Amino acid sequence: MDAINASDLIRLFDAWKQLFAEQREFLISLDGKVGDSDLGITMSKSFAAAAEAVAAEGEAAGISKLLRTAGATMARTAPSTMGTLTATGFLRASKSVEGAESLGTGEMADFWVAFRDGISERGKARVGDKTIVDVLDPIARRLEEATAAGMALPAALAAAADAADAALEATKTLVAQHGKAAAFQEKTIGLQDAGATVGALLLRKLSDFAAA
Amino acid sequence: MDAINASDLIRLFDAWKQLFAEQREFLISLDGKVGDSDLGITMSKSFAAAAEAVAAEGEAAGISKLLRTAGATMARTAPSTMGTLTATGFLRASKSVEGAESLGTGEMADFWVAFRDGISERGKARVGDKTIVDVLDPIARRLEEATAAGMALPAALAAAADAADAALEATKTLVAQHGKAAAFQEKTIGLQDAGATVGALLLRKLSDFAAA
Amino acid sequence: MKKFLNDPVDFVDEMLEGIYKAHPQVTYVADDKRCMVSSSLKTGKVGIATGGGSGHLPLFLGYVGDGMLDGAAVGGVFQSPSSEQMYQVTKAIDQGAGVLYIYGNYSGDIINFDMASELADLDGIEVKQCVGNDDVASSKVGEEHKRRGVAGIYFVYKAAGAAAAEGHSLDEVHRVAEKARLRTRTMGVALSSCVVPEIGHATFSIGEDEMEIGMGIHGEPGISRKKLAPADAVIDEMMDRIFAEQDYKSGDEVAVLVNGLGGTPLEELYVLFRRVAQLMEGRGVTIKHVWVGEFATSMEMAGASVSILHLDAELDRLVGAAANTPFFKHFAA
Amino acid sequence: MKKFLNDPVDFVDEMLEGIYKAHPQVTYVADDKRCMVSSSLKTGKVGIATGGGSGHLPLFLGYVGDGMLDGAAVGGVFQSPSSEQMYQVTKAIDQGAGVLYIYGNYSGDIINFDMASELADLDGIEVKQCVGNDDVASSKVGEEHKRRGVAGIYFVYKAAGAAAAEGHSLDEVHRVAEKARLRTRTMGVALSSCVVPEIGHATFSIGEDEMEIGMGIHGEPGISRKKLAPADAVIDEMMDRIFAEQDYKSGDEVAVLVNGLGGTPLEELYVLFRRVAQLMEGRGVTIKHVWVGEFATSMEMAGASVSILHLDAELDRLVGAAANTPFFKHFAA
Ligand SMILES: Nc1ncnc2c1ncn2[C@@H]1O[C@H](COP(=O)(O)OP(=O)(O)O)[C@@H](O)[C@H]1O
Ligand SMILES: Nc1ncnc2c1ncn2[C@@H]1O[C@H](COP(=O)(O)OP(=O)(O)O)[C@@H](O)[C@H]1O
Ligand SMILES: [Mg+2]
Ligand SMILES: [Mg+2]
Ligand SMILES: [Mg+2]
Ligand SMILES: [Mg+2]
Repeated sequence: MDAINASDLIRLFDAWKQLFAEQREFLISLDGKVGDSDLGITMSKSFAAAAEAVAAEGEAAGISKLLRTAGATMARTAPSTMGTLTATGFLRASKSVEGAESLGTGEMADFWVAFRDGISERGKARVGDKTIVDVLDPIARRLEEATAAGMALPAALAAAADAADAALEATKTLVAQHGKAAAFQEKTIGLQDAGATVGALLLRKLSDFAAA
Repeated sequence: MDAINASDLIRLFDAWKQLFAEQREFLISLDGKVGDSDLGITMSKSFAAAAEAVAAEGEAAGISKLLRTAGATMARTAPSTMGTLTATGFLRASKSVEGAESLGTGEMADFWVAFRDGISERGKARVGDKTIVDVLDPIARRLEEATAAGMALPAALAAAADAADAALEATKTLVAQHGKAAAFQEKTIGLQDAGATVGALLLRKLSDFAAA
Repeated sequence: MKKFLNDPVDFVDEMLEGIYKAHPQVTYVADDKRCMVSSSLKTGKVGIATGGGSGHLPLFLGYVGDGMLDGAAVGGVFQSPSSEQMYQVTKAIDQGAGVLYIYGNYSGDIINFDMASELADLDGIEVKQCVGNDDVASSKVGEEHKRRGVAGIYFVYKAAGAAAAEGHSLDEVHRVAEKARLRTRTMGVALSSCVVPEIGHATFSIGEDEMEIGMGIHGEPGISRKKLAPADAVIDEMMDRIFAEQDYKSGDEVAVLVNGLGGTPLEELYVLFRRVAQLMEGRGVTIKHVWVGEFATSMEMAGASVSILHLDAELDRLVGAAANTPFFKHFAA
Repeated sequence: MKKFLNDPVDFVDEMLEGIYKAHPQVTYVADDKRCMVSSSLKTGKVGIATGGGSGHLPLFLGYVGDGMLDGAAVGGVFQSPSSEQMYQVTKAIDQGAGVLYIYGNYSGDIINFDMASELADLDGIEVKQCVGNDDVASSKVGEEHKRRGVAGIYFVYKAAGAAAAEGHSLDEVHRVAEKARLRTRTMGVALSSCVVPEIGHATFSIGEDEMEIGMGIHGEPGISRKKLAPADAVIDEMMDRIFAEQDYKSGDEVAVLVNGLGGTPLEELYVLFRRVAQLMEGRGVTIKHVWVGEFATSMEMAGASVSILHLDAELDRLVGAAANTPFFKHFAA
């Protein structure tokens, strides 16, 4: 599809919901290595709640309003670090696409730039701190480049998803600076960051969704 | 030996001390089946303390005084059910052999009659209640018979030890009425009573001691 | 065995050293740390002594203090203290008004308290006894004298302690203790074993998915061992037993104690209490006083018990009175 | 998983139901049980709010009550409550004198409390924050801002709560809280894992004979994992770390909290306290206040922590003041 409209967005949240239901145990054990094992629970919960909330609200609300609902719902349902950060991301994304009828490559770039900035401000994390920001940054930048290059949405998202995967892989070389993982210091080297994994999973599913 | 004198008595307590050191784990697990597993600890502790106390006091104190010291020491060191009951037994035995220079068959009968009566009064237990009284009673009665029949001490004690073993075996058919085991009711059928085991062990060691 | 201890043989005495260092409100007599008495005995007041094995904190010694008990004889882990220790405590706390013994129904304790009261009698100290037997699971109706004493003894301490603090006579305090005892029922459930330091391994084994309803606080057997059920079902089964014994009518008032055995988180105890409250509401019974926490433990055993005290106006007043011990504090409403 | 619960998803809310049924001293606002406030707010007093994940009882909500806190936002097990819940609590407890947030240094909580204070600011409610970071093991000197908040937050609550009860301004109460925070150090040790109900298995595994010094209260890694040592040696190692950070001179005064993580019997905590007292005596430091028990737990985790508050005259007065919450009671000396 060339652009994602409000009705697609509702289905996208449903796809994300299924994604995190499937990845629940994987994220629990990933977060368990240098954290507190809750990530699989909070992500599956918050995306399930968000998917239901946007479905209940319906496409008539429009993209911006749906994203706002998703963010607010997530903040309520799963107020863990990642839960609140992703909520903040969707709330900021909602603002950045106000008025848009659908998300083409350009709007998608605005979306993820706002998503990245919101999370990085709220969490006071910079690139290289081994957080979700490490994958959000290349995602946002790749989508900006794709917009400049006039790429179609599926190709742009595929490129962003690849960039996210590569950035995720690169988090293995970093030492965690934030959250529960920070306590593990050097022991976090060799492990991919759990929050960054969430970011890469989000993008891959979004890319698959747009390609279908 | 035909009679046990004060010096023998000190060595007897040492033999009992070793006996209960060896039987510690066995008694723990026996008491653990329908009790609280402490019997091996309390018996090894109380006999160790008693043996040391009588050795420290020395043979000059005489038999009655040594038994009194043993009982008082046990009451202090291991005030569990069996600890206090055996302490009571030795205190009463001490009284019953007051003035005796040594324990021949007749004095030994007095000893165990008093031992049995003291325990049974203190614990309000009767024969058949599945307690140590079930072995103390045949021991006392067999020694009284041996005295009447004019038997020598080693033979009398061997007979009493055999009677104790048989009585111990017979406790398997009984239902516990006292102590922690009473809660197990029917489940105690088939198991030999832990306290009765202590009684039988005491006698067998005493018999071996007199035979040596 | 995973425990914070040095030589297991010194466990109880080192624990007592810690307690005396932490809490100057209590001290000891006869040069024996195991003979604990309150540091501020009140002249003319009936003395209340308790005693029993260690491993059940705050039971027994934890209730020595204002508005509760005056002394406690402390035994080894799960072992009775000696009659001599009980006697020393008795002598120290007698303020001329006599002494009441309140302790649990275990043969070792009975035998030793009996011996101690004989010794005190020779000194002309009047002693009365109240032997807690609240554990419904440990014997059937008609054989209550065989029942074990468990967490419900807390209510007996509280009522008798308040009555003694009010200045009543030994006969009166004994009457109150007996009333509280007869109106207290407890049911317990265990999920895991405890480890006695000097033994070093679990007292009993229990399957990863099993519970034992009615297990005693030393690991004595209960009524039934089965698959762990949801919390509400566990409480329903336990409360059925308690309701079967005493007639709780609509309009009646009770005090409830939900007690953790040591290893069970406080969160779970509140989930259990929630169900107890629902059942009481369903019967129109008012819960006037509630305590949730650890009041009588079995070292690290996971599990819980529920004790119900059927109130009357006197017991209501007494259990609600203020108390201040190193281990138990209560502000009067 | 061996727990008393119904559906794991309902665990926290059923626990809260139990708490509200048991303790009318607390209630909730915004039609949300997870927004707990004191039932008797005092007009004109600085409000103190806390919040954090469940699974640490009596932390956090247990300290809502007279002389301590005014409200608590309650999260899922080991999860932060939401900013909305914190904001609702803030609105409810503001009595015109502003609100102080006291909570532990965890990213989820910080992010949400930050959001809540922005929302409160829009309503004209003045909010200040004090973020507990007492866990010495979790970061080195110079990086204290990275340290986790653990049991020592109790001292911050106690001091700030007493200051607020005395009627001081938000700035004053905040100053006291910050002073208590900066003078509090904690070291912990874990012997076994906890189990989060919705996860259903142990958070981490640890050998039958191992301990982990410095482990966090959610199972975050500590400084060293090794063979369980005798209690005295464990305390020596932990106290070395604390002594290395602050200069405790002869004649100084401290308050000590020996905290159980949930699964460790109270008996063992006193064995640990005994050694702490010996070390303080050795340095000529006076222990003015002692608390031994469960103040900040990790469900059924076996383990303990020691927190030391380096007193001055003001903190001495404040931590000694009376307090009365459903979970914590203290009579002033
Ligand atoms: N301050 C922060 N800013 C951005 N991301 C963060 C921050 N702290 C943690 N994270 C991300 O959150 C992930 C962990 O999320 P989560 O399990 O929800 O945290 P917690 O259990 O500690 O609340 C980390 O892997 C990291 O990517
Ligand atoms: N009232 C009693 N009178 C006589 N013997 C008793 C009585 N109660 C228990 N016993 C004996 O004590 C034994 C248990 O001893 P012990 O382990 O010391 O008891 P506990 O651990 O219950 O204090 C029983 O096997 C029984 O023989
Ligand atoms: Mg996590
Ligand atoms: Mg026993
Ligand atoms: Mg015993
Ligand atoms: Mg506990």
